[in-house]
Formats: sequence, structure tokens, C-alpha cells
Amino acid sequence: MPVTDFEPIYLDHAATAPVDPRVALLMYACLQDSTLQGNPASVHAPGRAAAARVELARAQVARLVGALPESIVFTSGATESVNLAILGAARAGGAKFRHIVTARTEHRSALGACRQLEREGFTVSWLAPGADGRVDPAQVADSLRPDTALVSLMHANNETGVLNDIDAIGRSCRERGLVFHVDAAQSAGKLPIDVDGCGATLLSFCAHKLGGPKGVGALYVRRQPRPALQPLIFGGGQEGGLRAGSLPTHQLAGFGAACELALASLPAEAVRIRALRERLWAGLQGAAPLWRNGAAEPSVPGILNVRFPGIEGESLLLALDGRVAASSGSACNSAAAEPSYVLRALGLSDLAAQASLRLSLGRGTTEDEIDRAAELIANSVRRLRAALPLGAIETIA
Amino acid sequence: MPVTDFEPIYLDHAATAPVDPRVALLMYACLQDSTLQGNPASVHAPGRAAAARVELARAQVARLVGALPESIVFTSGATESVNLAILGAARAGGAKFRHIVTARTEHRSALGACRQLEREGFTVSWLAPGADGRVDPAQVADSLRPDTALVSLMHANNETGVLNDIDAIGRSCRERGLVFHVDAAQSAGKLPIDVDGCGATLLSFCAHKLGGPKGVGALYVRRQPRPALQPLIFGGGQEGGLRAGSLPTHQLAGFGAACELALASLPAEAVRIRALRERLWAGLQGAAPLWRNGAAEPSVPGILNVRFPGIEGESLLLALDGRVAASSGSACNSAAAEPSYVLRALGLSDLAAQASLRLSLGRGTTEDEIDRAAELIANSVRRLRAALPLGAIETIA
Amino acid sequence: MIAAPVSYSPLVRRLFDQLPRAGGLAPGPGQLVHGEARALDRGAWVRLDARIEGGYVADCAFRAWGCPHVLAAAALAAAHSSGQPIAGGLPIDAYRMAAEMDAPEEKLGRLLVVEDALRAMLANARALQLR
Amino acid sequence: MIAAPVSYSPLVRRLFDQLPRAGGLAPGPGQLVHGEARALDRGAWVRLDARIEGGYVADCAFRAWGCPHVLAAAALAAAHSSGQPIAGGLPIDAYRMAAEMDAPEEKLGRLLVVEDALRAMLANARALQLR
Ligand SMILES: Cc1ncc(COP(=O)(O)O)c(C=O)c1O
Ligand SMILES: Cc1ncc(COP(=O)(O)O)c(C=O)c1O
Repeated sequence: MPVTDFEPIYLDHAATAPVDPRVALLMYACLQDSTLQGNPASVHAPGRAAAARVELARAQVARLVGALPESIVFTSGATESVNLAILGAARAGGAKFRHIVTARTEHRSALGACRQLEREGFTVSWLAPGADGRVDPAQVADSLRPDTALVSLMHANNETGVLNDIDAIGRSCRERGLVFHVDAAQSAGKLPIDVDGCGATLLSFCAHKLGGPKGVGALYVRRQPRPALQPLIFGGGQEGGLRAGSLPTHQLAGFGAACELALASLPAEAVRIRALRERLWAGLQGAAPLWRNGAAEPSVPGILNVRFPGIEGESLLLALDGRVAASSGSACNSAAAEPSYVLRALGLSDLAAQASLRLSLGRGTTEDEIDRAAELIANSVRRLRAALPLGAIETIA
Repeated sequence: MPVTDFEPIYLDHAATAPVDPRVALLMYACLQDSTLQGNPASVHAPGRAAAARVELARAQVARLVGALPESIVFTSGATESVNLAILGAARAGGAKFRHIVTARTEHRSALGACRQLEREGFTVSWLAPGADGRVDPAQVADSLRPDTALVSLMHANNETGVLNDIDAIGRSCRERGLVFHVDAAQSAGKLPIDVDGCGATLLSFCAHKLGGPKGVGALYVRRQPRPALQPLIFGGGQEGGLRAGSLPTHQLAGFGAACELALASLPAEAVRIRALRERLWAGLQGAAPLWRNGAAEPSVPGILNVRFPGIEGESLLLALDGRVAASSGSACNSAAAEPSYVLRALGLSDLAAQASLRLSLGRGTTEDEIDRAAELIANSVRRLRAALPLGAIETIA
Repeated sequence: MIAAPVSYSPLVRRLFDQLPRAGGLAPGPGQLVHGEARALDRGAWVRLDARIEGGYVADCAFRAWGCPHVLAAAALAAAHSSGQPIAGGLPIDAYRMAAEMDAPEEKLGRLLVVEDALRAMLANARALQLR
Repeated sequence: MIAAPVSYSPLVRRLFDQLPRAGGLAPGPGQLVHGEARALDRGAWVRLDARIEGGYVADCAFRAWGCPHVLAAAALAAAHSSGQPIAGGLPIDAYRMAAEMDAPEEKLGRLLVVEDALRAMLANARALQLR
């Protein structure tokens, strides 16, 4: 197992955040508690105790986004939530509503769901964001058609951290009585979210980006007016028939606790993390030339996407390997790294996208880590640049 | 929270089994381990360490059913696995294959998926089992048509424990090159399963019925010949594109460990549990008249379904409440209890189905518990019968 | 999306646990009557046995098949009848049973079966007096 | 369904960590030549600088942009060239680089760019001798 003997500085919280030790302990208590081992769907005492624990978690999760507990559907993660929202709303929309509005910079789960809808005969308007990474609300309004079934856009982008103006977009959807799905996987627990204020009909998020466990998520489903949804998974009638399957008590308990902890520390953490991010940006200036991808603000506090002209992504990652854990601007979960489609949509070339690094901070991130990471990254960039052919910095930007 | 101050005897392992303490501890270690907090899809060191842990779990899970690790797709549970198998294979089958074969006694997840396929224009042959609860392999063979896309049947029934002859059914599917899905949620870890021997193309199971955590499952997908499957959840390309979403390392680690433990103790546990079940059946004779629902054998070791003429299910459950946790013959997760469709399909009347009790044993079940449970149940039955109008025992059977 | 499991009020639990007045009547003076109502599809079958003395229900017992609410309601009906004149109104009806037991809405149908048994018992008692 | 992350052999790791012969040449006797190949779409841009003395490559250094395998291969090419006659065959080709580095299949395209740079350098060196 390729584990280094010292631990790298973890700056990949946008991929997944470490589980909060308090959450881990609570989940262990839940896994061990002999009174909580029943199936929450069973009516006997162990079942009712598990169900009560689940409902407590539902209330905690709901509170994070200002929702009623009854409007929360538990899922296996944000990918499933996003799919349930997009496929579910579109497939339930009927033959007259066969048009979807989304953007090119959405997460793969949304792209995948929308591509599947295209295969099913839907038409998708793929909006292009500006160079700042934001989707223009006026462009959304212009793209709406009489047969539009759904608008699906993300709150914070997972690569650049840039925020869409979901309030404004929500308003134009609400005026037209349209279903509006917001992918809040990167913003829930990081920024205040109020489902009523933002006009979302559906809102996806998950536990593992905010200190909870992987493998559990939620879809907020507005009650009035209530959007029709076709389930992805059929069966035992759990979650109001929208999502069958035995509810995982310990996972939901962990999700609930993580939401409560995130909510409690939200304003202070947002300020702290944003300040650390700007400190990192300042510390990286020793590796100039460098550029910031996407607008600096408005953004989610913990994401910084930097472009180092002349640098090749895989080499930068290996130079940092075991020292700084971060994501490059390529979909690097295979040997054949493809450049990030998000950065490409912002107008970057393939090479510029590959010269980019996403650094994402989280609850555990310290000032000392930020200072060390900045130095390590700047040193690696300088070392790699020292070996470049002349003109490479200007060519690869 | 309606928890009693002493713990009931838990005889509802078929609904969910308590997490094995060794599995819980391992999951906690995983949740706490700072080197395992990465996303298994990330290429940096924490990601690779998590991915290695996931692949270890995949090998353990595969071994339980005699499969290659590459043929295991991780899901959020058996409900999702069953849906992915049924909806996935049917939707991928093309316009010429629009017929499904299944049985009336399948789990709700299979019924739900097949009903959805009916709404999508598929024709479903709903086979009726005999009074013994078994689906006749000849009946399956007879029901096959040139346009059959899929045969989906369970190995062990979750209410009666009765086994289908999946080897024989698998043979006739294999001869015709048909996709055969086996729902092994109740038998995996309880009986030896060999995916090659039984001719299954797809096989569903989950962790929480065999000492692992809730919220995680697997679908075995044969490699050669490989059935086409349309995913339910689209996105990041995880699980060979069949199931998107960040992999939950701790859940998979727990699933893998539970499979390994179950496999190690399988032959001895099967003998022990079967003996305890027969001891329970003997101990209940003090509540005669009583009948066994479904054939006594072949069956999964831990399930006993008993009918007590003259007894009303909700009253029996309340009489046992806090003493014995078991399931009645009604879908009792709502106030309006519907009689079990499984028992109805075996030829029981509504009232006879409601006079039934499913008692399911598991790893923690002891001889002492069995003896106490038998006495408690027999006493409750006698007490309720003492209050019956004359003739009720003969009428309600 | 919250599944509500059946819940029982303390009164229902107590009556169900003790089943007071269940079974046959204790021997004593007076005349025996009974009333029965049966609606298996609604989940109830109730029989009330009573001893009638001087225009009053001297004692009343029940036998019943049904859910805990039915058993508890039958026990209530037997208790409320005892000591009551047979000529008056119903000593308790399904709505008052439901209220006393804090029973969920969907149980009302079966409580009406208990009321039917009570009505039948009292009608039989009155018929006996007229003879 | 197993995702295979990029893996690097110990040799690649060592060469990448140290980048031996990266940058400019140390001053010395002889004549300077270079060879360059660039295929940004394939992920490689390599320049080899060499000092030629008496028909031999007295010293060779590289500059490169690319993934770790490209940088390591460029370092290999520079090392293998040093001390070799410019008249002989290639001191190392893409296939031997791949084998020595245990590089995955899909990296071969970019290793050929390194080979191109090496060929170009040697061709330039031979042209210089003919003049
Ligand atoms: C914006 C966004 N949406 C959806 C997801 C999918 O979340 P999950 O990993 O829970 O499937 C992610 C994270 O990967 C994300 O960043
Ligand atoms: C036969 C059978 N199939 C499928 C399932 C669904 O499993 P899960 O609870 O993991 O969704 C169960 C258990 O509820 C089952 O018994």
C-alpha cells in the first residue's frame, strides 16, 4: 500500500473532507449501541429506537439548509441526490416538458444525468459561464422555453469555488413555476443556505464534504409546490416512496451531527478559511507568474484554483506527492488524464487547464499548514520551471 | 424515545442483523485513520491508500460468493443492487426484449422495479410459487419467450426462508443465453454461494443482513458473457461506469470484514442456527395449534415463519413488545397494516397471514434466548386465545 | 417522509396487558344475555356476555379477536356497561371509546364493531325483559 | 471496475526527483549543438543541448516540459548520449526508455518525442562535423 511515512498536508477537502473525530465517535457509539441495531422500518422497540435516531438526524440535516424535516429525502450521496433531482424531475415531467437547462461547468453527476436525458430524447441547453466561472442569470432566463421541465445549476463550483447567483436564478424559475434544482454539495455547511430564500425546489448535498461520512447525502424536496419526481430506486416505500432501501442509522446519525457542527461553526469558519485561502494565495506569489482561475469572489471560502504557466499537472502532482495532497486541473483518476472540462469552459486551453491546481481547505487546515504548503508548491514550481525549454512559460499558459 | 428499560430478545435478523462488534471497531478505526481520509478516486497518497482499502474490501466481498473482485459493483444496499440489476438489464436490453420473468413472492425492491418496468411498457410474467413457497423451475422454463430480457428470482425468501432452486433455473437461462438475476440478500453469508455454479449473471446482496453496516451492498456482474446494464446513477465513472458516487471507504471496509467473518464461520453457524430454529419450533408447540408457513426445507437456516390460528398479528406484536422483537405477517410499518403478499401468494387468507409471525435468528442468538422466546410467545398466544370468542381459532386460520 | 409507527396510549396498554373482564362471567343471580358483532374484514369480532338483574347490567364480560384497540375497547364496553340500566342510552359509544383511548382515526371502523356488540347485548337484554 | 492510478517505477521517481542533467551545459571545450522536438498535444516538449568533442558527445543536458515520464526519459536520453559517438546508432530509443522506466503503454507517444529530440541533436552534431 503506497502510504508515505509522513503525512501530506491535505488540501483536497473539496474532493472529500476528513471525518470529524466527534462524528466518528458518535457513529461508533451508534454502531455499538445494542438498542439501535433494529431496522428503522420495523415497528418493534429496536426498530422504533432506530427510527427515532433517524428522525433526529433528519431534523439536524434539515436545519442546515433551513428546511422542514419532512422535506429531506436521504440518499447515498450527492451524486445520487443530483441524479434523483434531474432524472427524477425530468422523467416525471410528462411528454410536454422535454427541455432541460443546465451549464457546462456542472459536476459530473449532473452532466451524466443530463446526458442520459439526451439519450432519452430530452433537449438540453448547455449554458456557458463567463470567464469568471459564473452563469449569467439573464442567460438562464433567456434559455427558458414553454417545454422546459427543469433548471439545474450548482451553487458553488467544485473546481473553482465560484458561486452562481442562485437567488436571482431561483426568482425567474419561481415566476414561471419551474422546477429549480441546486447542487449545493460544495456550499452546504460552508455558506449559509436557506431553501426558502433561494427559491430552490430541489437541493442536493452530502455529508462527506462537511465532516460527515462518505456514502450518505440528502435531497431537499420543496413541499409547496411539490415537484413530481420519479424515483431511481423502487421498493419498500421508505422516504415517502422517493427512495427505497433500509435506512443506515449510523450514517444518518453521522450526517446529522456533522450538519449540526458545521452550522454551529459556520460564520467563524467561513471567515477563518477565507483568510487562510488568501494567505495561501499570497504565499504562492513566490511562484509567479501565476493566475487565479475563476473569479476570486463571490466564492465558497475554501477553494483556490491556481494556474502556473509552463507547469505540467502530472509532474506538479508527483513533485508534491506525499507532501501536499491536491487535485490537478485534469480528471486524474486514470493514466490518460483529460484536461478539466470546467476550466476549458472558462476559456482555458487544454495546456493551461493542465497547468492548474485546485487547493481546497477545510476544518482541519491550519496557518502552519498553509505556510508550508505555499512554500512546497512554490519550490516545486520553481524547480520544474528551471528545467523548462525557453519560451515554455509563455507558450503554456 | 420509546425504548424499554430491558432489552428484547432480537429475533428479526432477516430485517437487519446487529453489526458485529469486530466490524464496528474496524469501521471506527477506518473513520479515524488519518491516512484513509482521502477520496478513493484521488491519485494522491491519501486517495491511493483509501483506494487500496476499498480494493481489499472488494476482494473480501467477492470471495463470499466465489466471484472475481472485478465483477463486484458496490452499491448502497440490496435494494439498489436489485434495482440496478432489474431496471439496468431491462432498459439496456433494447426494443426487442421487453419481457421479464419474476415471481409474486419477491422482495419489494424487485416488485417495485418490475412494476416500474410495466409502466415503461414491459410485460412481466408474475409466477406463482407453490404452497411450499418455491418457484417451480419448469414453470420458469415454460414462461420464457423469444423477447425475454431477464429472469429475476430470489435465492432465499425473506419472509419464509424457503429456497428457490437457482441452479436448475440458472441452467435453463444459461442454455438460452438469458440474463438471470438472483436476489441473494437473505442467503449471502448464510449458505455457500458460488456464482459460477449457480449460473447467475447478476447477484445482489448487502452487508446489514450478515453483520455488516446498513447502507452498503454489492451487485455481482458476470464478466463472460457480460450483461449490458444501464446505470441508475450517472456521474464520475466510479465502478466501471455502472455506479457513480464517491466510494465510502469505511462502509466498504465493514462490508468486506463482515463477509470474511461470515465466510469463516459459515458451515458451523449454519448448523448451529438451523438447530436453534428447530429448537424454537419445538418450544412453540406449547402454543398448538400452530403451523409452519412455507416448506421447512430447503431453507435458509435462520428463518421460521409460524401461523397461530385465532391470533391477530398486531395484538401478538404488542403482547411481545419489549420482550421479543419479531415481524408479523403484515407490512407493519404503518398503522394500516396490510397482510403479507408473500404469505397470500402461498395461499393463505388475509387473516391467516395476519396470524403469522416471522422469527429470524442470527449470529448473536443463543439457546437461552430461544427457550425464553418460545415461552414468551407461547404464553402470549395462550393469553390472547383465552379471550377469543368461541370458534375463532377454527375461523381464523 | 416520516413513517409513523402505531402508538398506544397508556390506557390501551393497561387494558391490553390486563384484559380485565375477559372470558366468561362469574356465576351469580339474574339472567344471562349476550351480544355479538363480527366484521373480520374490518379486523374485529366481539362478544359481550352479561348478567341482567332488575333492569340493570349486574356484570359484563367480553371475548374478542382484533388489534389491541379492539381488545381494549371491548374491555371498556364491558366495564362501562356493568352497573348501568339496560333502558338508558348506550353507556359508551365508538367515538367515546376512541377519545378515551386516544385511538388513531383509522381504527374507528373496528370500534364501531365493538359498539355493535354492545348495542346487540342491550337489545337482547331489553327483549328478555319484555318477555 | 478497479481504477488504476498512475504508478511510477523507482527509476522514474529517482530521475524525476533529481532531474540530473537538467538545465544548461557546464562550460567546456568543443562545439555546442542542440536538438528539439515539441508535440504539446501529446504532452511533451524536449530540448537536448550537447557539447561535441572529437566525434563524441562530451556532455549532454536537457530541458523539458511534460509528465514525470517525459522528464525522466529526457534525463535518460541526456545520460545515455554523454560519452557516445555521434556516428553510431541512437544511444537509446523510446522503446528502451519505456522498458527501463517500466512506463505504461499510453506514455509511448510522448517518449517518441524525446527520441525525436535525441535524433535531432545527433543529426545536428553530424551536420556540424561535415561542415
Ligand atoms: C458539486 C458536486 N456535486 C456532486 C458531487 C457528488 O458527491 P458524492 O461524492 O457524494 O457523490 C460532488 C462531489 O464529488 C460535487 O462537488
Ligand atoms: C430478499 C431481499 N432483497 C432485498 C432486500 C433489500 O435490502 P436493503 O435493506 O439493503 O435495501 C432485502 C432486505 O430488506 C431482502 O430481504
